Formats: sequence, C-alpha cells, structure tokens
Amino acid sequence: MEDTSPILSVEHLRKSFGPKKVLQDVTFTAAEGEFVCIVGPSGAGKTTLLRCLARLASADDGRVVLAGRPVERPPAEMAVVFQDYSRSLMPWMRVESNVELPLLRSRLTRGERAERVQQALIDVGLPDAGRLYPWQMSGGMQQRVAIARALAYRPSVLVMDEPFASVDAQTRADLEDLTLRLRDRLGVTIVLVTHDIDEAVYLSDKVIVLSGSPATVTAAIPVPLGSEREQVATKAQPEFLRLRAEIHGMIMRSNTASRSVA
Amino acid sequence: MEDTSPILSVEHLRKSFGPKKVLQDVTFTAAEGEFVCIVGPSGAGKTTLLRCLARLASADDGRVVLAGRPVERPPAEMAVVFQDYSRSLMPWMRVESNVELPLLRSRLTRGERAERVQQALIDVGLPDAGRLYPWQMSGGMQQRVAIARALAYRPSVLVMDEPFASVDAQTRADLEDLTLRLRDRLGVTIVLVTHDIDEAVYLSDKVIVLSGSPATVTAAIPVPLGSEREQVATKAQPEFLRLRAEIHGMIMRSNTASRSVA
Amino acid sequence: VAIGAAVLTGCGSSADASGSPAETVAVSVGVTPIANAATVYLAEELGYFADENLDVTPTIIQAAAAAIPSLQNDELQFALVSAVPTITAASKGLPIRVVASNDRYNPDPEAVDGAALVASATSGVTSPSELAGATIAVVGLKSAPELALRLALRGAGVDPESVEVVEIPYPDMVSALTSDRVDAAIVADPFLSQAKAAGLPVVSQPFLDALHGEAGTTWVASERFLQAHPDAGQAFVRAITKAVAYAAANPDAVRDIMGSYTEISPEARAAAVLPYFDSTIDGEDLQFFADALVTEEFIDSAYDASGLLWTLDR
Amino acid sequence: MSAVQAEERPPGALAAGALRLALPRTLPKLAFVAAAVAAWQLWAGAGNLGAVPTPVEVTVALVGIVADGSVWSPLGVTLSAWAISFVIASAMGLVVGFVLGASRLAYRLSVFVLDFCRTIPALGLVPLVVLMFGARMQSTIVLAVFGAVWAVLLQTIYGVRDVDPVARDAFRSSLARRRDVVIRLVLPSAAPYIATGLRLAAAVCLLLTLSAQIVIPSPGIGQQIVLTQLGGAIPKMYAYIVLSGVVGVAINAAFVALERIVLHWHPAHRKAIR
Amino acid sequence: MMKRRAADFGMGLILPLLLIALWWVTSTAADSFYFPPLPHVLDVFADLWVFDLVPVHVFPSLAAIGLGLGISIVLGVALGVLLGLSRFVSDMVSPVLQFLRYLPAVALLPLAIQLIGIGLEMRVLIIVLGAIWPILLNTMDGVRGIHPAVGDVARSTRLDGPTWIFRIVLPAASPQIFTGIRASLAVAVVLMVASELLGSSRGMGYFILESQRQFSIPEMWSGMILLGIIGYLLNVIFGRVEHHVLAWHRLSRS
Ligand SMILES: Nc1ncnc2c1ncn2[C@@H]1O[C@H](COP(=O)(O)OP(=O)(O)OP(=O)(O)O)[C@@H](O)[C@H]1O
Ligand SMILES: Nc1ncnc2c1ncn2[C@@H]1O[C@H](COP(=O)(O)OP(=O)(O)OP(=O)(O)O)[C@@H](O)[C@H]1O
Ligand SMILES: [Mg+2]
Ligand SMILES: [Mg+2]
Repeated sequence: MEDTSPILSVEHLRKSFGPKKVLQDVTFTAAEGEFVCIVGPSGAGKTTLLRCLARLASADDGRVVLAGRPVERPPAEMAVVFQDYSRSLMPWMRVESNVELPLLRSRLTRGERAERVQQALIDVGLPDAGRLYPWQMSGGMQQRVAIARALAYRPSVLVMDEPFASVDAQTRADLEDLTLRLRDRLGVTIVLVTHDIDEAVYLSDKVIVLSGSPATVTAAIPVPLGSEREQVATKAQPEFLRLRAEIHGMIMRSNTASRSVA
Repeated sequence: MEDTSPILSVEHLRKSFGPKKVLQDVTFTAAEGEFVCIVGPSGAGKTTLLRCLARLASADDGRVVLAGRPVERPPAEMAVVFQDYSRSLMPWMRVESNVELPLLRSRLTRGERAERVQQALIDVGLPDAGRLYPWQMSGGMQQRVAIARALAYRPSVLVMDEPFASVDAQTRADLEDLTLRLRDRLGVTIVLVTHDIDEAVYLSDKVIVLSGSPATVTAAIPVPLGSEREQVATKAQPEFLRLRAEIHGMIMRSNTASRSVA
Repeated sequence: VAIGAAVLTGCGSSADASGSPAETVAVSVGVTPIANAATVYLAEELGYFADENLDVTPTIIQAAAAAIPSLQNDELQFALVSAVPTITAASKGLPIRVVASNDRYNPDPEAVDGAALVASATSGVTSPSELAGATIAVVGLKSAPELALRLALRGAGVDPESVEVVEIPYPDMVSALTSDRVDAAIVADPFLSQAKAAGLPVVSQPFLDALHGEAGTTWVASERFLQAHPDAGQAFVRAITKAVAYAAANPDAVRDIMGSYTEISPEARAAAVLPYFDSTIDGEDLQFFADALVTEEFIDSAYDASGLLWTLDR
Repeated sequence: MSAVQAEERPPGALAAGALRLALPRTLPKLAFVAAAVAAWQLWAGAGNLGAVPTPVEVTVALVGIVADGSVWSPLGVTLSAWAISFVIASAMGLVVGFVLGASRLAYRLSVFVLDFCRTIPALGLVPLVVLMFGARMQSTIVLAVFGAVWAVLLQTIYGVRDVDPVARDAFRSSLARRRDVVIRLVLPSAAPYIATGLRLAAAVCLLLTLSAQIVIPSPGIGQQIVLTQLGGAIPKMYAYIVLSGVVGVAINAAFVALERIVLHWHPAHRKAIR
Repeated sequence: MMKRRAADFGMGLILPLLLIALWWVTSTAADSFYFPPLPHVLDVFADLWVFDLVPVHVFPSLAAIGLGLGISIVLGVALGVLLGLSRFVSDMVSPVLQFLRYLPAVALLPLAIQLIGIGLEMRVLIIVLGAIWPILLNTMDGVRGIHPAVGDVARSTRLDGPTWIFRIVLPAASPQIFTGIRASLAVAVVLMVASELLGSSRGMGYFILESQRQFSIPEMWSGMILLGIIGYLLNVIFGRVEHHVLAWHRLSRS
C-alpha cells in the first residue's frame, strides 16, 4: 500500500501556543485505505496535530492536502472522534440524536438515517442505548457513542484520538476488528492516535512515532503484517513482537530525552 | 496479605438508577496496604461502585465499612481519582491550585503545601506544569494532574477510576511503579479500576472481576506474585500469564453473556 | 410593612425646633418649578420669612401624589398644590389642611391664559363642541387640567364621557399633535408658544372657560404639624400673604425671580403669562371643587370642604 | 472569540502588532457610533423625531452644562446613589442567592414570596418610599435596590445550581471546608452567571435611580431632567439624558474589562482556544 | 413524585402565611393612612377584582406583557446569538447598544409617541426596550460560554447553519437564556406599569398609579396584591415550561 499516491498528506506543519512550540515541521502521508497510527508521549502534540489535520485549528505554517486539494475548512469527507468524548456529546440530545448529528446534512431520508444510527450503535455494542441521554451512560459507553457517530457518517477519512482508551479489553478488541473491517470493506483511510503500542502495531499499515516538545516525526515505520489481522495469531507473529519492541524503545528514548518521571 | 483484617469492606451494595439495576449485592474487602484492582465490562457499574465506596453516591442497600466504622460521608482518609478527569479539574485554577485542593484542610503551612504539590507534580512527570491552567494541557497531562492531586494528599485509601487510560505506555509504566512504591512506602490501600488486564495483574494483590448488568462479583482472584514487581520480569512469570489468561476468559464470558458486539 | 408602620408611629420631626416665636423655625416647602412658585422665592428674597423667624428651604416636587406623603412624614412642612389633588386627598381622609391661597384662575374669561386647548393640524377642530369622540392629551389624569377640560366640554355641550383623555408630558405634546397621535391637547407655557409657532390652532382656554375666578394653587400643611406649631403656621401664612400681594403688584419681579429656580429662558419668561396672584380664599372656593369633583366622578361621594381651611383665628 | 470561528491569532510582532491589533478593534466601533449619530442628525434635522433635538444641539447643551459646572453636582449625586444601591443590591442578591441556590429547603420556603415580590413594580412603591424616607437619596436607593436585587439573586441561584457534578464530586471527596467549597468551587462556577447578573443589576440600578429621581423627584440627573423639561429647555434635557446613556456605557465598559480579567479562564475569554 | 410536589407546595406556603399574619396584625394595629388594615384592603380587593375590573384593567396589561415579552424573547435571543457568535459584530455595536440600554424610558417616549402613537403598540415597545436586555445579555454570554469541544464537534460534523443554531447553540445556552427570561419577566412588569403612565386609561399599572395619585390607598394596595398574584402565576407558568425544556440540564447536574 505504500506505493499508492497519498490521499492525505501533512506537510511541514508548525504550530505554537504563545511562546510554546508544539508542532515543529510535522510531515507524513496516508495512502487511500491506509491505516496510520500515531504514537508519542503524552503532551507531545498528537491532539493538536489531529485538530490541524481536521482544520479545527489552523497551523502557523505548513499545510494539509486531502485528495489533491489543500484543506481550508473542516473537510466533508472526514469524521473525527475526539479524545474528550464526554464533552463531545451534547447532554441535551439523546444518544440517537448525537449519533445522527453528522447525517443531518446528508440527503438521507429520516428512515435511512435512523437505520444508519441503529447500525452504528449495534456496531459499537450499544444496540439498546438510543433513547438514553449521554449522562445516563458510563464513560466507556459514551466513548463508544462518540465512535458510533463517526461510523454512522461513513467518511472516507476517519480521524480518531485515543478512541478505545476507556473501554474494556474485550470490547476494545471487538472495536479494533470492527475498524479494520471497515477499512477493508469501505476503503476508509484511518488516522488513529493511541498510547497502546500493541494496538498501534496490530491495526496499522504504518506507525508514525512522534517525539515531544516540540513534536517532530521520529520515524514512520511500515508494518508489513499483511491485511488480514487476527487478535491472537497476529500478536504472536515474530514480526509483530519485533515492531512492538522497536517502537517501544523509540518512545522510551524520546521520552527520557524530553522529561523525567520519578 | 489476605489474612490481615480488612481495613475496607464493601458489604452487599445494591444500587439502581430508576428501573435500571446497576449494582446487585456487591461484596469485597481490602486489607490494609492491599492493592485491589477491579475489572469488568464497560458499563458494568465500576464507576458507580467507586462512587458508592467514596460515598459520593449513596447505595440503595448495603454498606461500606472503613477502619471499622461505616462510611456515612466522604471519608477524610480517602482520595479519589475520577474517570472523567478533565471535568474534575477546575478550569479557573492553575494546576498547582488544583493539586493543592485537598491539602487546604490540612494543618500544613503554605510552604509545606507548595512542596507537596511540587513533589506530586514531579512524581507524575509534570515538574514544570504548576503555573498552567488545565485547559492549556493535553488530555494525558490533565489525567496526571488529577493523579497528582490524589498523591499530594497522601491518603490512607486511594481510589482510582481508570487513572492511566490516557497516558503513553512509558509514562503509564512509570506511574504504575510509582503507585506500587507508594503502597510499599506508605502502606496505602489502593482500589483501582482498569480495563487493562495486564495492568490489573501486574499491580494487584487481588483482582475483583465484575460481571455486568447488574454488576455482581464474579470472582475475587488473589495474585500471588509477591510484593516486588518489575515491568519486564513480573510480566514474564508463568503465574502472571496464567492469571492474565484466566481473567481474560472470565471477562469474555461475562461479556458475551450480557451483550453482543458486531 | 412592619418597618413602614414603625416609622409612621414613631415619626421623628426635623422642623420643630420650637413653637415659640422668638426662635427661628426651619421649614421645608415643596414647590413645582413653575411661575406660581415665585411667591415663596420672593418671600425669601424680600426677607418676609426672616421677619417671621422662619428659615425656609424650597424643595422641588413633581406632583401632589409625591408631595403629600412628604407632608405626612414631616419631610415637608408646606406644599404648593393645586386645589384638585388637595381636595381629592382630603376627601380620602388624609389629615391635611389648606392654609392659604397662592393664586386664582383669572376672573376675566376673556383674558389671555398661559394654557390652552390646542388641536392637531389635520383634525380641523376649531371649537370645543367639535371634540366629541376625540382623543385629548392632558399632563396628568384626574388633575386640574382634566377637570377644566371636562367642565369646558360640558359647557360646550359635549359629553365628557365620549372623549378619551390620555396623559402625555408637556414637551411631547407638540410632537403628539403634529404627528396626529392625539386630536387635541391642553398645552401650557412655554410649550404653548411652541405649539403656536408650529401653526397648531388654539381651540379654547378651558381653565378660564370653566374655572375663571376659582382657586388655583393653594398652600397645604399636615394637620399634625399645624396642631404642634400653630404659631409657625400663622407666621408662614402672614409671610406668604405679603409675598402674594407683592407678586401681584410686581410682575417683573416675578419674571426675574423665575430665572433663579427654573430653566425657562429669559425670552420665554418675558413672554410668559403670569398667574393671577391672590391670597384670599374661603370655604366656598374649596366647596366648588369638592362638588365639581363629585359631578365629574373624580371622587365617589360628596365631600364637605368646610373644615378643610385652616384659618388664623382657629 | 466564538466557538465556531475560533481562530488563533498568529503570535505576531510585539509592540507594533499590539497597535495594529488594537486599531482594527476600535475602528469598527467608532465607525458604528459615527453612523448612529449621523443617522440621528439627519433624522432629527429633517424634523422627523418630534421634540428630539439634533445631536449638534444636544452637544452644545452638554458642553454648556459642563462649562458652567452645573452638571457636576447632579452627576455626583446620581453616581453615588447608583454606586450605593448597586453595592447593596449585589451584596444582598449574592448572599441570598447563594443560600437559596445551595439549599433546597430555603428555596422552597421562600419561592412563593420571592416570585410574588419580584413582580411588584419598584415605581409603584414611590409613595410608600417617600413616606418612609422622604424625597432624599435614601428613597432612590431603596427603589433601585428593590428593582435590581432580583437580577443578581436569580443569576446567583441558577449559577450555584450549575456546578459541574464531577467537579462537585472532586471537591466533596477532597473534604474541602464549606468556605473553600464556596470560594473555590461554587463562586467560580457561578461566576459567569453572576457576572451577567451584576451587569444587569448595574443597568437596572442606574435606570431606577434616574426614574426615581424623575418621579419623586429627588436631587440628581433625574431631577435635572424634570427641571429642564418643565422649563422647556429641551436640548439641555437631552444633554442630561445623553449623559445618563454615556454613564451607562462607561459603567458597562468597566464591567467588561473586569470580567475579562476575573473570568479569563472561561471559554468566552480564553486567549488561546484549544 | 406527587407527594414531594405537595410537600414543596405546603412548605412554600409557610412563609407567605407568616408574613400575611404579620401584615394583618401590624396593619390593623397601626392606624396609618398609607398602610390601611389588611382586612380592609382585602374587602376592597374582593369588591374590585372579583371580577368587575378584570377585563378593563387586567386583560390590557396581560396583552401588553404577553406581546412585549414574546417580542423580547424572539428578538433578544436572535440578537444575543448573533452577538455571541461574532465578536466582531458585538464589539462594533456594543457602545451604541449599551447607550440605548441605559437611556431612561422617558427619553424614548417622544420618539415612541412620534413613531407609533400612544396605543398598545407604544406600551409593547416600551416593554421590549427594557425587557430585551436581560435576555439578550444572557443569551450572548451563554453562547460565548459554550465549551470549545462543542464547537469542534459542530465544525467537524459540518452542521448547516440552522442545525448549528437550533440544535447546538440554543440548547447549550438555554440554561442562561432561561435565567434571562425570568429576569425579563420582572422588568416587563415594571415597564408595563411605567408605560401605562402615559397615554393610557386602562391596565394594572394605570390603576395602581391612578389610585395612588387619587390617594385611594386601599385600592392601590389591592392592585399591588393582584399584580403580585399575576406575577406569581406568570412565574409558575414559566417555571413549568422551564422545568420541561431544561429537564436534561437539571437531571445531568443532579
Ligand atoms: N445518571 C445515571 N442515570 C441512569 N443510568 C446511569 C446513570 N449513571 C450511570 N448509569 C448506568 O449505570 C451503569 C453503570 O455505569 P458505570 O459508570 O458505573 O459503568 P462503568 O463500569 O464505570 O463503565 P466504564 O468502564 O464504561 O466506565 C451504566 O449502564 C449506565 O448506563
Ligand atoms: N490551549 C492551549 N494553550 C496552551 N498550550 C496548549 C493548549 N492546548 C495544548 N497545549 C499544549 O500543547 C501540547 C500538546 O498538547 P496535545 O493535546 O496536542 O498533546 P497530546 O499529544 O494529544 O497529549 P495526550 O496524549 O496527553 O493527549 C501540550 O504540551 C499542551 O500543554
Ligand atoms: Mg491528546
Ligand atoms: Mg466508569
């Protein structure tokens, strides 16, 4: 997949908050249907990078090119799952309305929308939650609703910020496989931030390792594990273990370089 | 440690939200200095359980006994780290004030408080973040501030709800070891909710497995890995691997029993 | 409510230093800043109050409704109020008394008045008899202008019930007339000259038509004050009587002194029609209004005004 | 900056940058004020506004009362009556609002009376107030307080109830003293509401101070409006009216500036938007 | 649920009953012209308001308040959203807006009389000119205070304008908007009274002020009591609406 021309390319992004440099010359690409995971220390600038990618913040310099056109506004073919899921759900809307939100702009009929919403809720394991309000749900359930919102939209680029951080191991594995199938079935390009290196290797075609303060791309590591992945078998492959150790080492080095934890 | 008399005992807790039963007869104990991890599917009722434990919510039935006395109000010797960390930090306070919050009631001088705050921030790897506001930080940094607040307080019981969900692998390992050292050094009793089974086994003296809807204790599994743990060596022990597989199996069974993920 | 009652029953007083004529008595006097109030300023300037050992402070009041409570709580000792609200208040049982008259409506119905009924340009009204069904603005409802209007309408053969009387402040009357929001209005100086300048037709002079020779503004005080300080009351009446006579005789002095307490320009003062100053008053003057108020349904039941006047010998 | 149009400003050059940033901020304001005044001049000049004089006439009158010094005493009285009533109304509203917002019992006990009293028009109380306090500053203050206290009270009640439950839990579990809960949790969470309440109360206080000074009348700008009105000095009357508007704008500007500082953490005022 | 409602209601009655008792006793004891005995006031109240004068004085006032408040809500919320969303516009118009806001109503009367006369329209205008501010300010502040995360969601889901306004901005600001409306309710009543001062011969405000000017003090008190009752009822109706609309807010914060 590495040789297809990139559908998404991030070029020399730079961004500061006041005097604090957060992104420094971040560059990477994603080919169509590619699964890219971004890993890096906490506070490195991953969320900031995603926000620039989705044009929710503007970079000080550099640009994002999507399907050949520079991104000037939040692009229609992109869906975003936010790290702060509890705040990304509207407390005055029931779960079904929250999930339906991005569909309102589409040409779907009411019935089609309801169907898509229900399907997305089934996909994330919440088939009966449609009539609840977000604040009636547990943290993990809220996070899954946020994922369902992105799934229901069926974007061509899916950007997710630590989407599985608060769900249990089993659900997490299910959601990982769901995401992989989604990519296979619909050819969605996925950019996902995670702190779980196993998850990053298991899911990706390419892992981008960010170093912190200010963030630069330390390495873009291709993951040649084939397109068929399976929770137990894949994670037992020697290649998987090698990659995992390699990335772990990288993060540890960039981590200790930039700060110290007692 | 199993034979010491329990400092904390949760007895027959029961709680519903309207018609929905969430906790059904939850019972477990923690001995002084014991590290108890709670695992269970998303939406099972772990957060609800912790809130009852800390008396932030009242159970419909049953009681919590701490050091021999039934808990009637949020107990002074307990500190809580919330799952929804971003909302548990006050946006109008700088990080240092947020961390200082529980110390205000203590008899410490201003200088001692500042020192404790700084030490806690160093412990969580944020030595320079004191003057920032929470909304100027990344998600993982906010989560660590929330942890720092609990650490600075030096409680005798520490209750944590998925405290390491949003931090990178390296920081997570560091924080895990920090928590273990804390327990060893100060004899703190720790109740921690996590979705990471490796983490649960690595940290605990006992793992409580909750089943969902409504939550009951499926099993309370002692973890006889000794009190010395080490990220690489401990996780390579056969006993570790066995426990991990056992718990995984349990959760998967209770999971698939209660709901289906596509 | 409880506080109010306490203040009422324990009313302190600021004015009564003593009743003895040898000592100076401080009194506050409520006046509206119009030409009629010139007497009190003249009395002050000419030393009539000082002669009577009175230390008088004029205080601006807006309307009788606000001044009369001030008499009750001793914040004011005297107020210059037109006969209509005075009798209305007295008829409701408020313990107030009229001590002296300040002026009358000009006894000559053909004289030029400082207030007139002015019609809007497009109404085509030229006489009061054409006003049936009209909307007419006055400066205050259930006050002297409305009474004069109703009496004048009756005199012209129009049923007052058929017109709608509305309240509009003087400065806004001209614009209400020119924009046809009302059909007519009772406008007073200095706005009357503005209305004339704007070409609005003067229909009649309702005060002189209906009330010529009747009592205009009167000096009132609270019964309690007069009982406690009869000497001060008499001293005030003597001083103000002299001032009224002086004002009647010296119109230029009146025009001059108006500059000290009003915002009226010198030109307007020079052109102003002055009140007909007259200090005489008797029970019949008051009874006239009492009866008129009943017939015009300003008050519900007949009122005997004979006891209202506080005379020197009582 | 609005949530939708959140756009971080580039760091920009320092001093020159600040000037360049300040100018575009004030320029539209000035332009809009100028346009409004021009519209007034054209309209009133053409005689379409009835008794309302043109801004030129009003300015001349305003300069007149400033030049002869007659403006200062009424202005001073009005401002002090405003300030006193505002302080009293805010203090009362805050304290009572806190109690009623925090205690369901207190709220239930008093809600009838509050809802009843709230709709009693302040101006209807004029005769009673005059009876009790006379035509003095006290009366205007009482009326202004009576009218303005509700804004602060209501906003405080709502604000106190709007504390984020997770934040409240965090406080409860850290066993904060009641004082700390009030000062560090409830007050800041309610602060955006209270700020709005205070701004409203400031306006209501000024309006009621002026209205009371007109209706009673008691000394101050309001009484000057009555005097000039009765004397037919209409441009002067409008000069005083414009003056009260200008005082209002100044008061409001002070509040906005203060709010920017006190509520800097609030999403509405954050410098760097996430 | 029902029981709790009844208990609330009962508790709410304690203080009013106490105050009424206090009023009864003190006013009967104190022989004051301005504070007539409560029994007398109540007699007058029964005479006047059950129900002779209701159509004459109550209906016109309610019409003015209803219209005035309705227009204030629509305009206040619309302008508040506009100003809340656009710093540029709100910065630009704020001096003029604040100036207008601080003008005493008397100053606007000539203009109002000139432009729309002295009828119901003028009263409605006066009410709107005063009652719009609490709503506008609260809406503006509510909109500005929307959490940035909500804005992020809206932009990334590319909501169209109406959806963004009606489904996100308004609900998010609704707690603030409702406090504003509640404050406006009181202002509207005050201004109803003030507006009936001029060019009117009907309405509650007219009745109270006229009674006062006519020194019909028991009548004035009876009018104030009626106004209080009407105000209370308006509040109750409004409270029901709010309870319903803001259910999510109340429950999510409990
Ligand atoms: N305020 C509420 N009203 C109604 N139901 C609620 C409320 N809060 C929680 N619940 C329900 O209680 C159940 C348990 O929630 P809880 O937050 O305790 O789960 P959890 O085990 O912490 O899950 P997670 O791992 O996802 O955080 C959920 O099914 C949730 O829907
Ligand atoms: N509004 C802001 N003002 C100032 N600094 C900010 C702001 N938002 C983020 N930062 C800083 O930018 C840096 C990057 O933040 P970001 O949220 O992108 O990190 P991240 O990689 O997503 O971390 P995490 O894994 O913990 O979520 C952090 O050091 C943070 O302090
Ligand atoms: Mg992040
Ligand atoms: Mg939870």
